[in-house]
This record gives sequence, structure tokens and C-alpha cells, in this order.
Amino acid sequence: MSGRDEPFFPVEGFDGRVSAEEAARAPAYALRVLEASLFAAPEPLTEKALAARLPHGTDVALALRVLVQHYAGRGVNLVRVGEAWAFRTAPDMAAALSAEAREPRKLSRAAIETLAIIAYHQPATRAEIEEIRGVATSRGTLETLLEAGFIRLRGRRKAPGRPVTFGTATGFLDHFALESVSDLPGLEELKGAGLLDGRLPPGLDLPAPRDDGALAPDEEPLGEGDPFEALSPDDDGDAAP
Amino acid sequence: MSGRDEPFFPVEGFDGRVSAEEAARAPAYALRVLEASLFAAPEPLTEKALAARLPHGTDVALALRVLVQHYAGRGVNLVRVGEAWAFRTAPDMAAALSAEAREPRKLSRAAIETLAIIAYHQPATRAEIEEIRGVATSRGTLETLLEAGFIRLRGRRKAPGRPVTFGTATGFLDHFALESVSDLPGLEELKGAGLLDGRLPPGLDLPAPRDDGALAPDEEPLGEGDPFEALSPDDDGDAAP
Amino acid sequence: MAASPGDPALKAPFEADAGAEAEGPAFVVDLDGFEGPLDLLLDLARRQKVDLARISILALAEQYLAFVEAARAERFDLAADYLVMAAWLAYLKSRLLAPDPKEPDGDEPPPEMVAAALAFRLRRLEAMRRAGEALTARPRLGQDRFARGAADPQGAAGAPLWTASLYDLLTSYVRLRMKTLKTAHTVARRPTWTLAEAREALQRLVGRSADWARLDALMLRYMTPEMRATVLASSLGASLELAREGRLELRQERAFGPLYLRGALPLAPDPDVPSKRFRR
Repeated sequence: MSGRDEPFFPVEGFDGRVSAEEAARAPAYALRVLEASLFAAPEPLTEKALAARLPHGTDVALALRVLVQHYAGRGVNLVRVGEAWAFRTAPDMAAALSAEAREPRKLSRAAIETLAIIAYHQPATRAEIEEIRGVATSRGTLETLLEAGFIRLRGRRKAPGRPVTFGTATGFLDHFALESVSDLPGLEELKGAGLLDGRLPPGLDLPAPRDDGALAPDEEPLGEGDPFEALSPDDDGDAAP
Repeated sequence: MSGRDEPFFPVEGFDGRVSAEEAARAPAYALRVLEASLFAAPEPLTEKALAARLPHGTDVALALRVLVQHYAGRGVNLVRVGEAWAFRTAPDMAAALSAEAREPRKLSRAAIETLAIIAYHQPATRAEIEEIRGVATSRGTLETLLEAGFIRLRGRRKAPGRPVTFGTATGFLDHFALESVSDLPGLEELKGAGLLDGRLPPGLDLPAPRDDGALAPDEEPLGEGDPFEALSPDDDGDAAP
Repeated sequence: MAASPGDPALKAPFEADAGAEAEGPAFVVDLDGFEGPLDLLLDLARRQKVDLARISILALAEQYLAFVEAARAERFDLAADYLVMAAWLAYLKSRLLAPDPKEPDGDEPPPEMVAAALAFRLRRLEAMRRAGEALTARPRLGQDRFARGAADPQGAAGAPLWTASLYDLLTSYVRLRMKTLKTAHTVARRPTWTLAEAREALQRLVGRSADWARLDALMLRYMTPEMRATVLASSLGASLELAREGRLELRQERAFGPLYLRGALPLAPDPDVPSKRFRR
């Protein structure tokens, strides 16, 4: 991370990304409104939402760059989260802030793998996720990720059956400190190695994971009741079929 | 309050409360920890609590004075709250914040259900919504959805009582990132995406939602009168019928 | 994680000595540690200790088949997926070992291509697994980085900005529709006429009438088509009960003949008598 060696109060000399003349064009009032807005907002704010609070014609992008730079070396940074912006404590403050640390959100291995596949292959359908993992995806796994705000329903694939596609949500970027999905670790390498290419040509498929809804020999019908409730709440990981 | 006329980046000349030499004695690390701690803490922090997070012997009082001064002219100020310290948006920012600062709130379950029914079954009358939900729909729920821009009054059903028909509004498409309501997934897609249990009761079918803007054959324009009257009787909360 | 090479669960099928397991099912292969055949294959492939891009699919197929063989020799039930994969790999192995000389037979891709595709899939799964690890190693919100801790009392809010996710919308809609369906089932439940209802009706209809009347004729008014069976059953049960209590008398001329009943004699009978009055 940048910063710790920079002067605590960045005086004139900006580090080149924003020149002093440029910075001077960002009106103090706009900077103050942005600071206050971003501080007060419980969720990241989009540039559009921020612009709505500023006098018409304000160069929001420039003002944000000035603030990013100003906060670069501080205990709190201004970070981009997809299309939005938020203040977050600097990553190297973790140790000092251990009092604030919550119990880490427990993601099963299946959930992490599914999340990674959705992130790197998005938009991804459930069938594509299953093709890569080689196992059926449990409802619980997708639900966990949806409820955590890590993934979202993006749309539908223009393909037979028009299957629903999943993609990452802003919460994913925020949680994993990514500015955008193009910052995913190792993305370029994986692309270069052809590991993110689409589906294999038919005929080269492995036996597909089983998810035909039919009962296995060791299962019995759900019986009465709400099928949603019938899913045990801890049905989180994907069981090997 | 202070601020708008002061230089945005307080350079050397502190206003006398903290001299430059004093400020230099406050180590950047301590200042950063204080910033991060005060930002992330759920409640104002006492000097003692802050000292506990800093290297032994740090002059917490001095560090706090340096920060107070640094944030004096900004959109966010460091303020004393009783015996403790906290960041607060600058008082003169209130106007800029309240104009657009809308606290995101989750739609109630009743509202989401009502919205979903309207989306899939539009044009839908209040009676039709209640038939599916099995409970009376409060006027407040419909008003919330109307005010949020998720639904609109489409017209009236050509039927006894000429009940008002509801449909989705553009705000709905914007919020859920849909191009048209026909992009809402159908039964098979929901199943395929893993959002539905494989074993569905027979007879569950989802209508193909559509909203071409024009009135349906059995609809007529709203006509005269306060359309909100159609929402009465005024009962708060959803009651069983 | 999948079982590591040192994991006893995995070693078992290979290294267990045959004698030890001669009797009893004490032997458990922990396939639960694997998320399906592909996961197991990946674990086996890693043990070839070469770059995944250069693994020998033939050797991998043999290892997999040996694993499955060993598990089956121990009478361990393997999930169907593992067996399907075994069959597929056995077929691939046979094609790799004995290439068909008269090549283009049907549209089957050459076995080398199929093997390459399998290798690709293993590398891709491995890559996604590493990507997941890389993600979780990042400074995470709420653990290493923090959002504002408290609401800002001065950040006055205007009208609330209502939010909901598409997921919320869809799941609540489906839930509703399922609920409606369930209610419909309850309504359609087979109608019944309870014994108590039958008893009450019989007492009202027969009362103390001394005339014999046919049970099915008496009950005619209750017998809509769907109620017929339940009305007959309940009224018969109730009339037997009432006869036992001495409140009415029953008469049947022959087996399966019509059943007649009339009110009991006005004098309160001896408790033993009613059963005698019940003539067949």
C-alpha cells in the first residue's frame, strides 16, 4: 500500500496523479461535501449519487481523485468499489483494530469455490459452475452467497432455456477490497492460460454432475410442508453426490 | 462554523493551538491508528481506550489535538463527545447531506411480496394481490411502493367497482437492473438457477410477466378522482382477512 | 480440503493390509472429504508431482480405477457418480491404449483430445480453487478493513431509499405461490362426516320412533356423491354405538341386506339387554 512513507499531511507536492494546479480546481466546498457524504453514507455511493449533492457542473471525478490522494497515506482511505466510493480503514491498520474485528463470515469451501468461479467467469450459469466444479451446486451455497450480497442475479443467457446468469455484486468488491472485477488476483494469467474460456465443445464432456431431482436410493421424499423450510438451514456445503 | 474560508489543506501555519513543532512530535503511525479507530468504532472512544491501541507512551492528547486541528475545516470533524471522541460530519454540511441523503432501508416482506405479485401478474388489482398473498394489503404498503417509484397506477379494470390496476414502473426496472419485465426469470430458470427446490408441487406455474405500457383489453384509463382513494380503506399493517 | 497424501482416509484403500479387514465393516473410506469424482481426480493428479499441464491422463485413469477397485474390494459403497466416472475412465483408458486403426468411426473425438480436455478441466478447477484462496487471503471487510462503525447522527436522512434485491423479490414470490398451492391442497382434502355428526343426525332422525326405517334411506339427504362413502361408514358406526348404548335397535334380514333401525323401547333397559336386542 502507498502511504506510510509519505508525509502525513500531503502538502503541495502531489505524487503526480493529481497535479497541484488540478487539485486547486477542485473547490473546497465540493471536497467537503464529498467527505461528509461518504462518511455519513452507510453504503458505498456512486459517482452519480455524489454528483447529485454537488453544484451542477462540479468535476466529481477530479474531486474524488484529489480526496483519494489526500487519504492515501492515512488511517482511513477513500476506495473505489465498482461504480461506487467509500471510506474504509487502511488495510495495514488491521492489527490496531482487532477490537473491531467480527467473527469472520464462515464460507464453506464449496461457497468460496463457487464464488471464485462466478467472479472469474461471470456471467456464469449454474450449469457452467457445475461443469467447472464437477459436482451439483446445492441451493444453500448460492443462497449463502446471494444473502451475503456477494453475488447477484445478472440476467439470463441467450441460450436454450434462457438460464439465469450470476455475477458478483458490489458487496463482493467491498468485502475483498477490489476496485473492480478486473482487479481480481491472477486474472490476466488465468486468461492468458486460456483457463477462463467458455465451455468445452460437446463430446469432450466428462460425466456431468447429477442433479436431476430424482431421489437417490438413500433419500426419501420431502413429504408435506414448505419445501423451502425443508432445506435444513445448515445445508451449506455441497455434499458429494 | 469554521472551515469554508480556510485553506482546504491546512498547510504549515496551524492556528496556534498546535504548533508545527508540536505536531511533528505526534508520530504518523499514532495519528493513523486514531483515525482508523475513531472511524471504525461503533461508539465514541475515550482517551484511555484510544491509548490502549497505541504504543506505550504515546501522547494521545497531543495526537488528538493535531487531528482536531487537521479536520477542523473539513467535511468531517473530530469532536469531543463527553469524555470521548468521535468523527462527525461538519454541522454546516447538514443541508447538503439531507438533500439527497436517503438512508437505504430494506423493503418489508409485505412490500416485497406485493411488488413481486404486481411484477408477475400485472395488471393486478388490489383484490388479486390479496388473493395470492392470502392477507389484506395495507394502504401503507402500496403507498410505499408507489412513492419508491417501483409501481404505478395503470388504469382501472373493466369490472364491477372499476378497481384500480397496478403495474411496475421504470423505477422497478432500474432498481433490479432489468431491461423489461419479461426478463424476470420463469419457473424453469428459477429451478435451473438453483433457487427452487427440484421437487415442486404440481400445478405451480409462473405467469410470463409483460408490460407493454398499453392498457390491456379489460383495462380503461384511470379517469377522474384521487387515485389514492382507491387504496383505502386505510388500515396499517397487513391483517389477516 | 480434500484428503492430503498423508491422510489416513485416503491411504486406507491402498495401504490397508488385507487381513485386518477380513470381517466387519470397520473400514471407512472418507469420500465425504471429496466433492465428487473430479475433486478426487484432482487430488490424485497432484500426487503425480508434476505440473498439472503435464500430467499423464493414462496414469491418472489407472490410479482412479485402482482407488475405486480398492474401495469396492472393501465392500464400501461408492456413490453412483464415482462409478460413472470409473466407467468413463476405463473406456478412455482402453481407447488410449489401443487406438482404433480404422480411425474416423462415428463422431467420437480422438482419445487424445478427450484426455487433453480432462487435463484442462483439472487445471481449471485447480485454478479456481487457488483463486478462491487468493480472494480469501485479501484484507477482508469486517476483519482487516472496516467501514464506519456508527451511524452519523448529523447525517440527517430524507425519505428512505427503499431497497430490495432481485433475489429477495424472486424468493418471496415463489414462497407465496407455494403457500397458495399448499392451501389449495388443504381445501381439496377429502370431505368426511364424523362419527359425532352421524350420531347427532341419527338421534334426531330416529329419536323414539317405533317404526323400522332403512338406514340408507334415512341418510339419503346427506349423501352427495362425494360424501356417500363417509356418510354410510359413519352412520353405521354411530348406529352400532347407539344400539350398544340401548338408544336404538338394529335389524338386518340377511348378510349385505339393508339395515333397519328404530328408536329403543321407552323403558330404560337393563345394561345387558341391548346387545341381545341386536339381532342379525
